[in-house]
Amino acid sequence: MHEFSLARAAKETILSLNCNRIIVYIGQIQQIDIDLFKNALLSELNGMDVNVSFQEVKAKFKCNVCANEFYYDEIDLSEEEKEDIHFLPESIHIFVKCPKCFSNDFKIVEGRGVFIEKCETK
Amino acid sequence: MHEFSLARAAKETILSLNCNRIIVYIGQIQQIDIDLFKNALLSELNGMDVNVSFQEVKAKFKCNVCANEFYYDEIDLSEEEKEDIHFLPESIHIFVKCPKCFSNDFKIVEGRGVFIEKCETK
Amino acid sequence: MIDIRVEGIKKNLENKKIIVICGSKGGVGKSTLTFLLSLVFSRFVKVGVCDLDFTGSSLHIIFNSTSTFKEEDGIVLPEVLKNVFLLSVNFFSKDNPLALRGEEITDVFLELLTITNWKDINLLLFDTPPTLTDPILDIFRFLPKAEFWVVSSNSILSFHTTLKFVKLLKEMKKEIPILFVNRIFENDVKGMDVYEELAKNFEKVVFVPFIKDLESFYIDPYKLFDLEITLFNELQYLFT
Amino acid sequence: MIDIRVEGIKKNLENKKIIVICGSKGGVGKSTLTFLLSLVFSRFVKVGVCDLDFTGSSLHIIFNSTSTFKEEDGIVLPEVLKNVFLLSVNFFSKDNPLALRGEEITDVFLELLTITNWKDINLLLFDTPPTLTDPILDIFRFLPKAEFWVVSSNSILSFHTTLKFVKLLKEMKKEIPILFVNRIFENDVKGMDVYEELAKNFEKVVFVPFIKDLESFYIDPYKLFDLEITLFNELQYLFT
Ligand SMILES: Nc1ncnc2c1ncn2[C@@H]1O[C@H](COP(=O)(O)OP(=O)(O)O)[C@@H](O)[C@H]1O
Ligand SMILES: Nc1ncnc2c1ncn2[C@@H]1O[C@H](COP(=O)(O)OP(=O)(O)O)[C@@H](O)[C@H]1O
Ligand SMILES: [Mg+2]
Ligand SMILES: [Mg+2]
Ligand SMILES: [Mg+2]
Ligand SMILES: [Mg+2]
Ligand code: NI
Ligand code: NI
Ligand SMILES: [Zn+2]
Ligand SMILES: [Zn+2]
Repeated sequence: MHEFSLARAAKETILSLNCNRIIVYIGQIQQIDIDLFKNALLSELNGMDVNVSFQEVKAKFKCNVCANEFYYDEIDLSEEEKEDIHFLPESIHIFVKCPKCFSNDFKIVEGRGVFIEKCETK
Repeated sequence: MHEFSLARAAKETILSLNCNRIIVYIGQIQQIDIDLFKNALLSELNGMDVNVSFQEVKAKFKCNVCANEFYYDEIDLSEEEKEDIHFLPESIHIFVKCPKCFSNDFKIVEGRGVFIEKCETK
Repeated sequence: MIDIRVEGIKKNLENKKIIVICGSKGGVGKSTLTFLLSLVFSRFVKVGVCDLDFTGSSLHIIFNSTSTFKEEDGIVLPEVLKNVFLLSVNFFSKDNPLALRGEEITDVFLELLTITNWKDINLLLFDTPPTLTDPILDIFRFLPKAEFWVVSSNSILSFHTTLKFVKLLKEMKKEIPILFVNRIFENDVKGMDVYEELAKNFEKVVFVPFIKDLESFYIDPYKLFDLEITLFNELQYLFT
Repeated sequence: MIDIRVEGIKKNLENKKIIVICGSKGGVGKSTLTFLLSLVFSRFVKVGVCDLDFTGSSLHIIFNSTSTFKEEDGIVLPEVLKNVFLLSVNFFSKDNPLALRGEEITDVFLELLTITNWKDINLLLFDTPPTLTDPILDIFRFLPKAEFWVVSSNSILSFHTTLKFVKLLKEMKKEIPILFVNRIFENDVKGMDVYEELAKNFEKVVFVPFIKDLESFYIDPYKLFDLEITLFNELQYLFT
């Protein structure tokens, strides 16, 4: 439920943007409870004149050693590992290796955290 | 004249590529003596069946703090500073600050080193 | 695309006093000083202690804290001593090695400071890793109002390395009120030109004595107050 | 776009023996061990010593070398002691502070190893910075055949931090023939479970004695051989 903290950070960001339409991109790797997050954010924004839409972004990795690309959906993680990654996506380096060269030196190219895109300014 | 070392590295790279047309991109920030480098590389490649063309890449920076972009051509450097940067482009962080926010935490976005593009395979 | 954490941190840390315990040389006692300062300051105020040495955390060992945290309304930090609340990557990584590239260090930094619920903690001590890389640049970037308390051991290598770091802090017009000279080595070095050059950048220099068997106090840190050393009085005066 | 330095380094370092002096804790004596090993090994072979602690270089101070280099056919390294050749970022950055983000560390690493003319140097000692970040990951990536000689001080914090690092090295199936336990602290710690767990990963453990006023030997390192310590014999045996 650190989703509430994230929702507050999103709210602060939206306040700083001064616009009335935004898209919230939610990285898959963090396995955020999207309904929880949505509700938390919408209640934070209560009364504000801003249209928010949500979009999940698939997580993609690229190995720094062999350049192999792979996806969150392809890897096996236990519930406990998922839980650690939920809090701190970088913990993934503890549990996951590049399927091709077995290095844990890979980059999270997409789908890490929560980002906001500003669409229309007031 | 560490241009000779760079030329040897370029040659090793070309050997590993096994192709007959390449482009060598030379980053502006290193202020490489391009004629010297060209001659050194062409003599290293002596007898090899490969067509080489050269292209300089203007150096561009982006501030990590304020996102301001700026260019090598806009900054003032003494001869001694240029010399240090010639050897080690990262020395630029000692001499240069973002013209907008005065941070030395900026990124060399383009025009740092020597890169090769492979055009036609044998 | 805008990273929500930048504004999140601004909000989370507004009105908090931030002291960065730093020094670019390793093993000079940054973590030890963070520990000692939290011990003293926690008499007066709730202290949050934040271990930014993500790949070489020490504070969970010093504070003897293997606790994982509770995730309620954000990450709730364990109270490792009365009035001392610890944030450590080790709570997430357990005792597994965690190698991180610079960009990932920045991500961990932003993430932890966003998801932590600081509640009524008003003083934050940030323990930092050695080297002059991403963690320090991130502090410059995201915590512009932080104060820097610099630690050096009484060795030539440390004085030289610290001097370089201090030049950078001064260039960046940072507050550097205090230098701690940690007397890890028996004999202070002779020919202290480099020490003089270093010290003149500070309003105050605090000498930290070598504390015999310091690590045996981790299980009961309050026993340190029984030692007859003036250090604790001096540290107490640093609290304002 | 292909970075020419990757193949450049491969060629430059082929047939050279590479020993990485490492340990993720700071201030445990990595640079000191690099120095002592170069002193001993240079009796037998030309030794290249490479300071990878780019933002906190020590070796130019230890070897007392402010020399800039000559750029002839590549960067020609100064001979800082008979048969010891030093590569330090300080030759370029002088005594200015140099703060680098991780990606830049990688660039400096690749650049220096590409432009240096190693000539007939066949043994390379790499001194590394603390933390488990880009420099170590770059060594894994670009120097796959390197051997890792691990250094820890005789402290609890160091044993714990080093143990994590060693777990990573083992996971990566790296050669870790030797652990140096550097007795910087007067008393070895009690309750050495963590030491036992650490040591069992190594074929050989070498204890390094505390050397009084070590830093005063920088001006004439050979005088160290006059001290009556068996360490130098032990180090000599490590040369194969
Ligand atoms: N004043 C002191 N007295 C005794 N031991 C000390 C003192 N300061 C530091 N130490 C010891 O020195 C080592 C390095 O200290 P540490 O706080 O880990 O440094 P850093 O965080 O700068 O790397 C640790 O083993 C610590 O217990
Ligand atoms: N065996 C030793 N005897 C005396 N002093 C030592 C010894 N090993 C290290 N030191 C001192 O300890 C400090 C840290 O050593 P250093 O080699 O710089 O560690 P690192 O490179 O791991 O950061 C230096 O001031 C050094 O002179
Ligand atoms: Mg968990
Ligand atoms: Mg010069
Ligand atoms: Mg520490
Ligand atoms: Mg060192
Ligand atoms: Ni949660
Ligand atoms: Ni040159
Ligand atoms: Zn791979
Ligand atoms: Zn800027």
